[in-house]
Amino acid sequence: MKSYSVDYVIKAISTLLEDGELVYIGLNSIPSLIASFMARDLYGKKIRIIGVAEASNPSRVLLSPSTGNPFFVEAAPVIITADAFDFAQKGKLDVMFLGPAQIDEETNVNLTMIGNDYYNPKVKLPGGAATAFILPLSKKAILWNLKHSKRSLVKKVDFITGTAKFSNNKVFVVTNLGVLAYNREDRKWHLEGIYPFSSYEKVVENTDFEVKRKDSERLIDLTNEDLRFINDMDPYNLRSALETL
Amino acid sequence: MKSYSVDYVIKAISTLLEDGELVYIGLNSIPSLIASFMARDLYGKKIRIIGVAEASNPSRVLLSPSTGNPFFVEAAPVIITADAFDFAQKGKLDVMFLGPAQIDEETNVNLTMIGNDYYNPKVKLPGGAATAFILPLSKKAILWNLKHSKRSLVKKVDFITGTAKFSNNKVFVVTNLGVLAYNREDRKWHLEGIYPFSSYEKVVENTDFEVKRKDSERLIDLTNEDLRFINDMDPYNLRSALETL
Amino acid sequence: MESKLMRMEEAVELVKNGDSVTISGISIHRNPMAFIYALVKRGVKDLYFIDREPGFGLEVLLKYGLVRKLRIAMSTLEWFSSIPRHFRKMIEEREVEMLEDTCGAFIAGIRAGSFGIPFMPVKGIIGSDLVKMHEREGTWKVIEDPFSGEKIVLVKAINPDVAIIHVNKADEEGNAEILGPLYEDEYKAKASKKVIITAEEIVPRSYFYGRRPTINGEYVTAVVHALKGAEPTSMFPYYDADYEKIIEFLEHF
Amino acid sequence: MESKLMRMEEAVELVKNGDSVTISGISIHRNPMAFIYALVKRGVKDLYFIDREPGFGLEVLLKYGLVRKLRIAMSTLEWFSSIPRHFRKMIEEREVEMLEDTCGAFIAGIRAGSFGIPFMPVKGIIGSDLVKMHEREGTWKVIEDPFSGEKIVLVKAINPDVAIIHVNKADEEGNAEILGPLYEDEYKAKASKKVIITAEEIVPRSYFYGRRPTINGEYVTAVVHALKGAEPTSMFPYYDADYEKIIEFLEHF
Repeated sequence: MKSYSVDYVIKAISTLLEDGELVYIGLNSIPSLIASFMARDLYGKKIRIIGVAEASNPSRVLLSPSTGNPFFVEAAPVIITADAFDFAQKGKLDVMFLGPAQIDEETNVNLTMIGNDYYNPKVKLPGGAATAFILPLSKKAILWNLKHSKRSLVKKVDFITGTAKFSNNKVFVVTNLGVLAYNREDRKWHLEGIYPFSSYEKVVENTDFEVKRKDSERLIDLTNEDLRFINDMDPYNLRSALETL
Repeated sequence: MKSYSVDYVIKAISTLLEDGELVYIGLNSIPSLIASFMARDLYGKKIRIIGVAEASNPSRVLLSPSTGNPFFVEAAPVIITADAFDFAQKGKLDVMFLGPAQIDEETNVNLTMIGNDYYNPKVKLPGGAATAFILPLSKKAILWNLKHSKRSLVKKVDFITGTAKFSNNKVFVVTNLGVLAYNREDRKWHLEGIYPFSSYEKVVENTDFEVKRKDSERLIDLTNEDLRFINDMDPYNLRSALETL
Repeated sequence: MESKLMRMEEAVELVKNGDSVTISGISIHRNPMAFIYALVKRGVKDLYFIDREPGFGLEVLLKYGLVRKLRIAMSTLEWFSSIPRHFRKMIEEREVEMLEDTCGAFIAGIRAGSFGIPFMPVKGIIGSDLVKMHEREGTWKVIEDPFSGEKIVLVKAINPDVAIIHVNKADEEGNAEILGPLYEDEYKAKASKKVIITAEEIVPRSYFYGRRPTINGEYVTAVVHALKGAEPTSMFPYYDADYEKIIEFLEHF
Repeated sequence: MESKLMRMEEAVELVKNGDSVTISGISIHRNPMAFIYALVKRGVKDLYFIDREPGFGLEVLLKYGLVRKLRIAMSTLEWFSSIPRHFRKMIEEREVEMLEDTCGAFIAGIRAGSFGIPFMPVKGIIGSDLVKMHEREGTWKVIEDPFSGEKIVLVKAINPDVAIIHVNKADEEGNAEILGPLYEDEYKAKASKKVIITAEEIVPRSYFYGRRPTINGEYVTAVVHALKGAEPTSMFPYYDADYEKIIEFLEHF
């Protein structure tokens, strides 16, 4: 079965989800959408899925060009985004996914703009959406980025759209090269998982900040069942448009 | 047709309502409920009636022991109390009715307790409900009291449940003896209306604060049509229980 | 799907001595009476009762001695009893303490509680003697609005331990629908640490597909099937208040 | 009953040059496109566009030069165009000014606007560079929570001049029902000075008897019948987004 590098990102995200978690999926968030359903429906994790589509734990859905597809509520009650974000304010939102263009060594993330002047950006990014608000509030923040490089995993972001620096939550970065976890004791990023085609060295080579090595990283690989699940959920191969390998 | 003194209070209140007003009716508020429907449906004033029953401008209703009767919404959309009170915060609630036990010369009102120690009341009253919040916010506050005496229209209330002192709104008192209007220029209550059985002198005799006299008070009298309307709306004579004459 | 459906006897065990509780409805309308009678039977004590405009349900709780303190804007049985008798007697005899609230401030506090924010501003109120009581209690503060400089009351978030909400329909997950007037019941459920839904009817989850329940199951701890569960208070559109039973209750003071 | 029903051509006259406007929906879902196309045809300018997560509707307004300034948390066409092209180009070329918001703060501000209170606190955010931009703009302030002493962001009330909300059903008074996802559309309508409802279907007032409309008529200025009024964005449950038309729009950059 044909696989994309994004499929490894999907698998990696799904392994980070745990029983009992309430997870929120925002707009433009294909990897986290597939990963959450995979965690719930393929791996049987007892999570509840909500999100910008405002569906309360919908039955399995097909991927469409919008991860906010309102038709997700065809077989689910509606739970509005304001309610979901109120959970975040109460410390009851367990997992939030964000897709920043830049992430730095202090857990600062940038989805606002590339350049050094907010009022005169070199590249205007889509905007942080919930980032500033929710990155410090969700118990577990999963940051995904499909272009792991020294331009995306940077020493210092161009603009701090949001930060988990003043929070005590768990923060992960999942990229096309592996999984990093932020350690609040030494305030460093630690490599937690790699794929068959990546390695600690390759991650270090492509990261602008220091990455610590654990005794042994998890190897995250795709099974045929994983691929079948992903393809079933994305019959039109929409995720191929995200492909960067 | 038999009439009660409360019928004069009802008529007096209905004459204070004007075209274009949004009026709110709370709990335990029989005179204002009948008066509002009378203003709208007998006198054709273009007012909208909302209230604690959460009905948006319902068709004419029958009086029952609760002015919050939920069956008012049988022929009306629901508009919740929180929404109505948000209108008050925006300065868009025109008329509010309150039934205080004491009213004083500064527009302070008391629905909390009789006595001089909040923590040890001589008489516990039902509580101010919306009073503290809404008395200064509604554009026109109509205070009704069916026992006009020196014990109810007092120099200084025992407890300031709420006050219009810091507001610039219109405040009226409608009692079983007549209608007083608060004048913000001289900060005095002026007699504005009397009934066939009352007079300026009778009002002064029964009021603990100064009451100014206008050149001529309005005479508020009941017509047969008024009485028929009131009796139609209160076929069980529930209002007779409020009778104090 | 996780079912939260349980028997009334199990659900009342969720309320503990000393809990702060809030209930659905107002006056003589949609009070969770079946639950309240079950709670009386079980007999918890020292409840801190928080509500806007309660009536019948509170009188029953007071009569049987379950309540230590009140935070309400008013209690009334309206035409039946403008000042409810147990309410009046127990406060005058200082058997029960009362922090009087005002509707707009209660709504601000319960909204803050339901949104997960620490406080919310509310207009009006300035000049009321209630400000002193609440400042003493730590529930309100008067500040200068940092944007305009004007004085304004801040209400600290209200987060009751338990909300008991009687609804028309609920599913086993706790998704619930209230027909007719809603009062602040959505906010009460969202703000409370435990939420007990009593429902006239249990419906399948699919009843809520494609639309927003009045209360989402995400907030709910327990669901109890309670047919006629508001009697003798009213339940729109199923039944009116039972005036005779209310009068009978009042006569047995 | 006062009828607020009017033709699209009359309703677009309610939007004035320089107005702040907010629209219904998100991304490629339930945008009031029929109204937006009519507005483009009429040609107002210098709009201050306020929203949480707009997409297609905003791109059309930008393309035809109606917008001077944005206050949004993100603009995206997702799979079609992660960073929408007019949005990116006009900001990079400084033709349009942008105040970036963040979802929770937008919700706090629009709630404050809809409740008639001057501001609302919101958690999180502290440490974001957005704080500086908003403090400069006068839209946020960081204060110490007077109850706990902790730092917290206050968001000033957001009260747009006009909200344009596309709904499933509305009556002539403006009572409106939205099926499926609601986003902040109820708050947008409550917070705005003028509210224009465009509706797939006009229903009699009795449709809303006994239940709460998503938006009460009390808030509404105008009602326009607009069948397929969200196309090419989606309208649950009637029609999905028209992907081909969206691609066609993007190809004619």
